[in-house]
Formats: sequence, C-alpha cells, structure tokens
Amino acid sequence: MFSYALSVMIFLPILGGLALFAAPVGRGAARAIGMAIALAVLAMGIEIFLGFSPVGGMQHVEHRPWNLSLGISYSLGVDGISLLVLMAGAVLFPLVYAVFTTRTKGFYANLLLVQGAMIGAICATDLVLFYLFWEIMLLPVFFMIGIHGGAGRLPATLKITIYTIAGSLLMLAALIYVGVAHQAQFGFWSFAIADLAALNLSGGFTVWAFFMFMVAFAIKIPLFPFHTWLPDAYTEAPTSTTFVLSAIMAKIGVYGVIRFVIPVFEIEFARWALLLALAGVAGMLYCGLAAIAQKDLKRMLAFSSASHMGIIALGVFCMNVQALTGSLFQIAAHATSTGVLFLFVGLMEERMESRQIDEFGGIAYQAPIFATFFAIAMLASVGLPGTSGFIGEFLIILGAIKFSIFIAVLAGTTLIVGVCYMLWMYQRVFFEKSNERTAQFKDLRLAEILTFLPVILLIVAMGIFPQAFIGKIEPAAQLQVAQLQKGGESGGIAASIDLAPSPHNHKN
Amino acid sequence: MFAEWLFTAFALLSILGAIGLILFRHPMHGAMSLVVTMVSLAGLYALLSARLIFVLQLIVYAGAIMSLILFIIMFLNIQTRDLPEEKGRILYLLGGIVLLVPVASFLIKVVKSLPATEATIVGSGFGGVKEVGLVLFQDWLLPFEIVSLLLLVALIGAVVLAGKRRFVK
Amino acid sequence: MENTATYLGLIPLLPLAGALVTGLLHMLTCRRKPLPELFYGVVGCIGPLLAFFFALVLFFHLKGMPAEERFLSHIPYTWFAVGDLRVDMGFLADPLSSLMLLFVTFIGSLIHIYSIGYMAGDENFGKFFSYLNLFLGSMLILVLGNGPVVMFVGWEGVGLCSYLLISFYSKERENVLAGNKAFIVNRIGDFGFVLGVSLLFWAIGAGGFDYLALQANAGSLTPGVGIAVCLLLFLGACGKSAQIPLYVWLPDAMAGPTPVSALIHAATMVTAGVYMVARFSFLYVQFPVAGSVVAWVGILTALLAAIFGLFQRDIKKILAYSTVSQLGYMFAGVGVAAYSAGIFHVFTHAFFKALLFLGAGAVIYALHHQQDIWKMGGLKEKMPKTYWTMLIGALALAGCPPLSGFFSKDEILFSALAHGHIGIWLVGVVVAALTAYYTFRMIFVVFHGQPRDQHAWEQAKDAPAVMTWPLLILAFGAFFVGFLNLPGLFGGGLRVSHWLAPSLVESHPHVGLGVELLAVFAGVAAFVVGITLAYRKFGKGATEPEYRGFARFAYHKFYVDELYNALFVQPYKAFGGVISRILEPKVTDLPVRLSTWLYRWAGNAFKVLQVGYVRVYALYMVIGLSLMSLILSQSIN
Amino acid sequence: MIQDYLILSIILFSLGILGVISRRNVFTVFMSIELMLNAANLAFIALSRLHESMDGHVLAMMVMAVAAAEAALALAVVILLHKHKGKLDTNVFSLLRG
Repeated sequence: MFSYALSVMIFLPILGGLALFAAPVGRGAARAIGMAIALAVLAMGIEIFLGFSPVGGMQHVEHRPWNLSLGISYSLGVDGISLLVLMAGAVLFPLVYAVFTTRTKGFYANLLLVQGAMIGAICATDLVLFYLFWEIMLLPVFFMIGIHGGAGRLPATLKITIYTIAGSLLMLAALIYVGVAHQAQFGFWSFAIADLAALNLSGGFTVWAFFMFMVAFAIKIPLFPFHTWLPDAYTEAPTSTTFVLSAIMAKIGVYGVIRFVIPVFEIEFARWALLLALAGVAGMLYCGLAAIAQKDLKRMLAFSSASHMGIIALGVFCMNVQALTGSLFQIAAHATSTGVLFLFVGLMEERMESRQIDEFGGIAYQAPIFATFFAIAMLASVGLPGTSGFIGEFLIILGAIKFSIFIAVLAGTTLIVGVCYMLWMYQRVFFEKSNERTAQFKDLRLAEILTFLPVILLIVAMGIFPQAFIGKIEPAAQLQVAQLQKGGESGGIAASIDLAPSPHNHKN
Repeated sequence: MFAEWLFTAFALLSILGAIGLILFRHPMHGAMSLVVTMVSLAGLYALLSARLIFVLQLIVYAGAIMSLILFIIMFLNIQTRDLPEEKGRILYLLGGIVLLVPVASFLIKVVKSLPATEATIVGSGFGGVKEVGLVLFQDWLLPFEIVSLLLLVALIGAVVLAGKRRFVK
Repeated sequence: MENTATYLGLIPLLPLAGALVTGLLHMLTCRRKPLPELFYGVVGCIGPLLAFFFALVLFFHLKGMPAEERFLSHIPYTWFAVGDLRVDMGFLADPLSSLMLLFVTFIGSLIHIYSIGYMAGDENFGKFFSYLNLFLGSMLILVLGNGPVVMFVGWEGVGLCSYLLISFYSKERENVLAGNKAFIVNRIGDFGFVLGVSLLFWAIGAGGFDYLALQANAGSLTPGVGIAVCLLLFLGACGKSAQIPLYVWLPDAMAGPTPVSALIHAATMVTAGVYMVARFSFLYVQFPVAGSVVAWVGILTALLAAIFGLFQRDIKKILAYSTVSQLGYMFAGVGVAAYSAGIFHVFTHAFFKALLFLGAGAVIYALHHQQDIWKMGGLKEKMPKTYWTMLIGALALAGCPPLSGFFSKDEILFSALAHGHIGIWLVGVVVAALTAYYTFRMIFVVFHGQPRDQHAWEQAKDAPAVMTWPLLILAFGAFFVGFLNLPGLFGGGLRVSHWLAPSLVESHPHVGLGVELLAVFAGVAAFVVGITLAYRKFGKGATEPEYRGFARFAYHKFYVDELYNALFVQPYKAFGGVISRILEPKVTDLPVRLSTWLYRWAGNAFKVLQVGYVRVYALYMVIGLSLMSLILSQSIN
Repeated sequence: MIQDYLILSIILFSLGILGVISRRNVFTVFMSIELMLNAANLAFIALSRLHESMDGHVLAMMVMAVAAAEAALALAVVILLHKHKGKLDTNVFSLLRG
C-alpha cells in the first residue's frame, strides 16, 4: 500500500462531496459517483486491513508540519485501536448508497463529506487535526437531519446541535489547556498525541480539563445521562443518517476516549474510572429498560443502540486488556449489527410506510429471507455466541469482573435486558398474524439480498473467526493498558480486585 | 487676525444653521438653514486654502445636492399636516445631548492632544485644481474609478426606485 | 494424553450442515413451490444419523484405549486470545462426553425419524427440520466443547433453538410468548453462567481455559471465589435445566410440536445443566457447601414439580412436570457428589422420557391434537402399540424394577443416603411415590376405562410405522439400559460408572449391605404405594375430580407464574414506561429543555429593545459610543 | 488654530447625530446625515492643511461624490415612501420590530 493511503481515503470523499455539490448532475449520477468513491475507499480499507501487521505501533504514518508556531501538524496513522473503527467507516458506507436509491444529490454529497471527515477523525494523530475533522463531521449530519429528516426533525436537529456544540466547545477549551500545558512543561508547542502522552498533568484544573474532554466524548457516545439527544435524532433522521450516526459516529466517541483521553489523562482516568463505568452501566440499564416501552421501531432501536454503547464504554473504563479489546471488537460488531438493523427498519418504512410496532405482524410469513436476515442481525445485537456480538460482550463482562464485581454483575444483566425488548419486538413485528399492511410486504429482491449478504456473513464470520480481528487489535490494546497502569500506579486508586490465588491457599 | 474673526463668524453661522436644521419642524426651513451651514463651511474651506473644495462645496453641495433636496420637498408639496407628530423630540434631544457630551469631550480631548502648531504658510499651488487633480489621478486613480462606478449605480438605482414600476412587496 | 481425532469436529458439524442446507432451501423455496417433504425428511435425518455413527466410532475408539488415557481432542483453530485469556475452538471427547454423545445422537435421530410422520402436512416442514438439526448441533457443541466458553456456544445455541421451536406455531401469540419466556429465563441462567465463567478465568484461567487445564489448576481456588463460581454456574444450570426458581419456562414449552418437547426434555437442552455440573465435578467436589445447595435445590424442585404433576390435565404438562421432577433427582445426584449416578439417570431418563413424549405425541396425533386427558380414555384397544410402549416408559419412570428408571433412581437415592444426606433421601423417596402415582394416573385415565369422547375414540388408531418404530426401539431401550449399570448388589459391575470414572472426580463411600438394602426396599415400596393409590383412584375409570383447597392451589401451580408476573414482568414493563414517559422527557432531558427555555426567555426579554425604528437603533449606537468614550477617556489624559 | 476647526467639526457632527436621533421627519434625518458628512469633510480639509498634503482634499471630493449618490438614492426612496404611505415618518419603517 502506498504511503498516502490515508490521505486519499480522507480527501477522496471530501473532495468528491464538494465537487458533487457544485456539479450539475442528477440524483442517479450523484448516487453512482458516491457509490464509486465509497467502493474505492472500501477497497483501500480492505487493503490496509489485510496488510496490517499486528504490532502495537502506528502504521501508514503521514506527517507534515502545518502550523509551526503552534506545533500543529497534519499527521495520520492507523494502529490496532483505530483499525476496526476505520474498517467500520470504510465497509458500511457503500451499503447506504446501495439501499437508499432515491435521495437528492445534496444528500449524497453530504454523505461523502461525512465519510471523509469521519475517516479523518479516526486517522488523525494530532489533537487539533482530530478536532478539525470532528467538527467537519457535524456539519453534514446537521444538514442531513435538518433537511431530509422526518416530521419532528427541527426539534431533533436543535437538540443534537445544542448538545454537540456544547461538547465541542468544552473540548476546544480543554484542548487549548492541554496545548498550553505542554508548552509550559516542555517549552515547545505540540498537539501530537505521542507528545501529549508524555505530559505530566496535575493541578486543580486538570480534572476540569479531563471532564471537559469526557463530556465532549460522552455526548457523542452517548453516555448516560448525556444521551437524550439520541432517541430524537435517531428517530427523526433519515434512516441512512441514523445508520451513519449509530454505526460509526457513536463509535468515534468511544474511540476518542481511548485514543486521546487515556494517554493524556492517565491519572485522572484511573481515578474516575469507577464513576465512568457506573455511568456506562447505568446507561445500559436505563436505555435498555426504556427500549421496552417504545412503540416506534426506530426509536426502540435507538434506545437499544444507546444501551449497547453503554456496555462498550464500560469496556473502556475497566482498564484491562480483555475489556478494552472487547470494546474495540464490539465497536465493529455493533456497527455491523445495529447498523444493519437500522437499514432494515428503513426498508420496512419505505415499503410499508410505518414504523409503529403495533401496525406490523406476521412479516416472517411474507418475507422469510428478510425475517432471517433480521433475526441474525438481532441475535448478534443481543450477543448470541456464533455471531459477532458475543465475543465483545463476553470480553467486556470478563474484564469488568476484574475491575469490580458489582459493576460486572450489573453489566451482566445486559444479557437479559437486551433479549427482552428484542424478542418482544420480533414477536410483534415478525410473528403473530399478518395484517393488510404487512400482507403486501415483498421479500428482498436478489439485488438486495446480494447487498446485505456480505454484512450478514461478516456478522457470522466475526463470531466464528474473531481471532482474525482480535489478533490485529490486541497488541495495541496491550500497549494502551500498560500505559494506563503506569499512570494508575503513580497517581491513583485502581479500583480493581485481586482474584488471583494467594500464596497460602488451602489445598484440597 | 482678520482670518480669526472670519473663522469665528463662519463657525457661529454654521453651528446656528445646524441647530436650525434640527429644530425647525418643516423640512423646507431646515433645508434653508442647512444651506447656511454649507455656505459657511465653504468659507471655512477657503480659509484653509482649499480652493478647489471651496468651489465644489458651493457648486455641488450648496448648489446641486441642496437644490435637489429642495426640489423634492417642493415636488412633494409638503403641508404642515403631512408632517409627522414629533411629541417626544425634546426628550430625545436632551437625552442625545447627555449621551453626546462624553463623546464630544473625549474627541475634543483627543484633538487637544494634537500638536498645537499655528497654520503655516503654504505654497501658492496648495488646493488648486491642477495640484489636486495630479494627486487624484496619480495616487487615487482606482478609488476615483470606483467612486465613479458608485455614482453610476446610484443613478440606475434612483431611476429604478423612483420609476413607475410598482413597489414589490 | 495428547490424542487427537479430527472427526470430532465433524460430529457437531454434520447436523449444523444439515440445518444450513434445509434452512436455506426452505427459506428460498417456501414462498414459491415447496420441495417435497420426503426430501427434507431424508436430508434432515442424514446429519443426526451420521453424527450417531461417528459417536459410535468415537466410543469404540475410546474403549480401545487404556482407561486412564481416554481423552481425544481436536482443536481446529484458536477462537480468540486476549492477554492471558486464550480460548480455542476445540473439542474434547472423554468417557463422559462420549456417553452423552451416544444417547443424544441416538435419541435425537429417532426423534428426527418420528418427526417425518408427525409433522407431515405442515407447511413449514423444512423449517422444522432445519431447527431440529440446529438444536442437535448446538447440543453436540455443548457436549463436545473443550472448555466453558465453547460449551457456552452450544449452551446459548440450544436456548435459541428452544425459542425457535417453542414458538414454531408462531401465529398464535401464546406460543410466541412461551418461546420468549423460555429464551428470557434461559438468559437469566446464562447471566449466571457468564459471570461464573469470567470469575473462574480470573481465579485459575490464566494457565489455560479448557477443562483439563482448569482441573489441573483447580486446587489453588480460594473457597470464597470457588463457591461463588459454583453457585453462579449452578444458576446457569437452573435456567437451562428448569430448576427452582427458573423452572417456569419448561411447562410452557409444551407450546411447541411434540417431537420438540421430546427433544428438549429427553435428549438435549435440559440435561445440559446436569452435564455441566458433572463436567465441573472437580470444582463442586472441592466445595461441598455448593454441592449441598445444588442437591437441595434439586430435590425440592423434584418435590414441587411432582406435586404440580399430580393435578395437571394436559398430557404434555404432566410429562413436563415429571421432567422437571426427574431433573431435580439428577441435580440431587450430582449435588451429593454422585456424578455418575446423576449422569446415569440422565441417560436412562433420555430413553423413557423420549418414549413417553413420542407416545403422547402419537396419542395427540391420533386424537387430532387433543391434549386433555379427561377427554381421552379406553385407548388401550385402539392403540395397542402405543399403549404397550408407553406402559414400559411409565413403568421405567415410576421406578419399577427391573426397568431402567429403577436402577438409576435407586443409585441416586442410595448415594444420597450413603453420603449422609438423610433429608434428601427421605424427600426423594416421597417424590418416587408421587411419581408413580401421577404417571399411572395418566396411564389409567388415558388408556383404561371408558372412552370419554366417543367420536374421537372411534377414529383413533396407531400411528404410521415411521412413528411407531422409534417408539418400539425406545421402549426396548427404556427396558434394558438399566442393566448397563447394575450395582454390585444385583450382581452387576456398575459398568457405566466405571466407564465415566476418568472424567469425574467422585468418591464412593463404603457402606454396609443394610444401607443398600434399605435404599432398594424404600424405592420399591414407594413405587408400590404410588401405583396402588393410582389404581384405586383411577384404575376402573374415573371422572374428572373437582379441585378444591390445596389441590386447586397445586393445579394452578401455586400461582408461581402469576407471582413472577407481578414481581418481575410487570414492574419491568412499568419501569420501562416510567423511564420513557416520565424520567426521559422530564428529568434527564431537563438540561436541554432548560437551555432552550433560557434562550427563548432571553430572546423575549431582548425583544423589547427591538422597536423597529431606525433612530432608536441609532440611539443604541450612540449609547455604545458614549460608553466607549467614557472608558477610553480614562486612558487618555 | 487647526484645533478649532476640528472642534467645530466635532460640534457639527454631534448636532448631526442629534438630528438623526431626535427627528422623525425623513427629510430632516436625511439632511442631518448630510450635515455629518460635511463635518467629516471639514475635518479632512483641516487635517490636510495641518499636514500640508492634498490627500484630504481628494477624500473630501470622494465624500461629496458619495453624498451625491446617496442623495439621489435616498430621495428616490423618500419619493417611494411618500407615494405608498403618504407619510414622511421614519416610524413607518418598523419591519425590524422584534
């Protein structure tokens, strides 16, 4: 792979998107262009994945000084932590073009922009560069919800805007603080993450900066109690946007915590991990319980997504290699399973003009293939072994036990909570008797089957052969945890318990 | 000495004209008192050896612009009953004075801090048509052209606005 | 010990492949022109039969090895490895799993064959066989997995399949609800299992996370962690094997087609919990406290389910409660550290329970889906084959010597006594009597006396050969498999126990002949008392009694379902409603709402200034100018 | 001496502002603006004299040109206003009211 691969992956969609805005083409051509670019990015992503060597460090590094006086640089790289997130960003976008065929040109252009910005945010190894892409990412989403959304799109757009702007401003302030601190400690400006990791932050404001970062990412993840924008935004956004939000953007929040917060604020992170883990678990339970009371299928999935994100976040806060690897794996697993579920709901909405669970029924008899695909994605989402969802969830719970038994017990209830609302929904939508609305539902056509089949197969393959993925991310997770433990030792209380046998145990 | 007397006289006249402008209720009276100000300003320009500007002030301002205004006022045939009621204007006036005192005093303070040099004798060519023209068409050519464009735009705009076409709501 | 056998992987793979093929074909063709049923039947049966064949091969392979080296393993690849945790997708065959394999595949195959007849004419014939195959494949993974995590794959897989099969007639809401219940209750158990396995890993899993390595490291467990692990794993077993407090799903599971009930109750799924406890015998044997909990929960479940069984009127529900009850026995067995006895009961129970279910299925089939025993009667003459085979099954279940059930039950009760658990033994004997009573209540009411529904009775006849042959084979098994583990008292050699010995960590206390005789006598006495009472009450034809008082209470299953509904389900739903209707919009959303409200308020406040008059705006400008001047003039002197 | 001119300019400018603020008659407001322009011109010329440079004269000419343009447009607007509303009141323009 050539050394500018990442830059190309970032700027091909961005420039393509901008050109598409200006170009006088129809929506069919716009979709074809978008699809072509997304496929090109996908091909490069696969190339990177296959060529990725499982060592801890950065690969495909690009580095170019940008603003010398402030030490900002244009630097990119991929390591085990960002690999799967990057893959999610590369793999899932072509689906959108394949499934949603009737959007306007502007929509496809926005989609391209958001992809480029996301990949940029994932690959950036400079905090300012990351922030830049992070902000660019929001703009297309804003337009996609505000222009193309459902009936209640304006309040939803307002809400997501208030939340994300608040988060971004907090992050900007904290970012400046970190930069200034680096200048004060080392005498030169730098925002490169490798330099910032060497910072020895202490003092009263550090905890504030830490929480500013955390809140910014928590909003994006979203972590309880910053999740309230999510149900509205996910429900009102066009399904393709919901797909992008849930499958990739939420993951970038988690990724940001791992990539930027942990290395810079090791001590604070170790100190507050228990609280954050509690927030993750609370979000999981809260959203899981809320999901069962939803009448709108999309809204239910939105809560389900938030619930799973709580568990993924928990894995990050547990500070051991199993949980962290589990989180990273679950990022990809959840992106595929929940993403596909959202796409399916979009399909149902297009064909039956409804999202109300009560108005469905008996789809399984009308559309066995669709029902089977849906079931596989759903089972992956509830973490059935043999699908992608199990591995990550299991590793997270396993890691959580090491961290705190109490947290782990709470986290374990995700097994029960998730299955309750999903089965309840599946029963109402796919089983029981069909009605006039569902009787006319047509099963997937061949083209659609071919579209979804790779993802469904990926879900299963990730469950059966996860080592192909875990092997690539595990060394990076090891490194990260080692760094964290150094921080935890020097400053804080790691709330872990020792289960290992003591020297004088009784022999039976 | 004579110049100072002239200055005082012109200054008083122009201030009186300005006060008249803001106090007369009918615009026609206000316009007439503004003409007084304009003419006395022209005199002041002459005192400052700005010969070309002195002429332009008389011709363009006191002549063209003011007569245009007067023409429109008369054209509209404004009667006293057409005038807006301005009951609170004394209040506004007093309030404005209160507000402007700090502004003016600040500006005067700034002016006082300028070097208090007496006006020196300037060359005979100062402010003449030729000299100003040279400056205008050498150093200020581009702004000059832009201004001419501006005038053109204003001309077209005035025609369009005041033309017969109905007001587009 | 590093013996490998590649064909181990094939055993679960064959039914899974069958599931994939039949499932895909059904999915693709069911909306157009369905394939012939015979095709699905044959394809569906190939997998289990081949698996049974390989299980036999495996058995003889192991038998040919020295007793202490009977381990065969096959590790195709590493499933996942993170830090110290290394989980192989591996299979392990030892005496325990090979025995399980044998009867699981054998009975599974018979049920498959039987289903060809039973499901004939169903529009989802292909789907049914796909699910059955998947079920069997999952069970085989569960049995063959070489470590707890691989076991969990099958563990969850059977849970999923039970859901799919119980809600097979998915057009009726009750059936789907029963399926949901099964899956959710199983998930509660899985919750315990996952936590137990995770805890186990942090305690002793760093050196390898398969059974052999765990067994080698088990000595270093601290009691606190060890007991916690045992109890958490047992919670998983409770869910899967329907023990108190998670037994509630099993009776509802009758909503599925009858062969499914047979598969769930006899060969797969419910026995998984017992198998798991036996598999972890090296843990439970270290912590007798945990074992006692298991034993007591088991025997109390046995008692409770037997009481429920006395008053049921649905033939399948009677059998379902008898399964719960027998499972309780098995847990009592493994709980008192008599693992081989527990597994042996699993083994015999598989035969006679499959027989009883398939027989009941034949009855239901003959009576056009009539399941109420009080609408049957006198079927002995019309369905002789079914009657005689079911009678053998019932005798075995009731513990009639010398049928299989007698020996296995006796072994458990004897072990309880021998290990000094007098209380468990006493309850066990009572349950044995109750079992004999309700089993023969069913037999007498269904087959003896006068027909209660003349019209249905006249049409009833024995099922076709594809259904009766499995019955006959199973009856043969139910009669004779008990002799495989004939205890020394009867001149046998406990061959099953000896076969299992290398896999299990157990002790055989030496007790006097008197104790052994006492156990046997009590067992026989319980059987005689039970069957006599049943005969006196129902033997000569009886009408449905009115249930009053305790009987009514028991008929309604002590209102446990209602209690759970009120205690867990409704609060859960209500809590969800509270969150989404009150908490979410009013509390957690408050900051956003406050901020929009603040902006709106501020906008309204400043709106007053926007009078719309140009001169007022100019005035504002002047105000600003004036303030600026005031400030600036401070700095200029 | 020059300072006196500048002070005069300030006074005239302030009077212009006062006119804009206190009056509602369109013509008077407009002429007050002209007054402010003139005040600015006076400052230009005075400073030009002070520095003995003629750039100020050029600027003053440009201000005149702008004033002329402004007069043309503003008067056109006034005519329109009078045509449609029959009034010369600036309060008629209150579309910006919040």
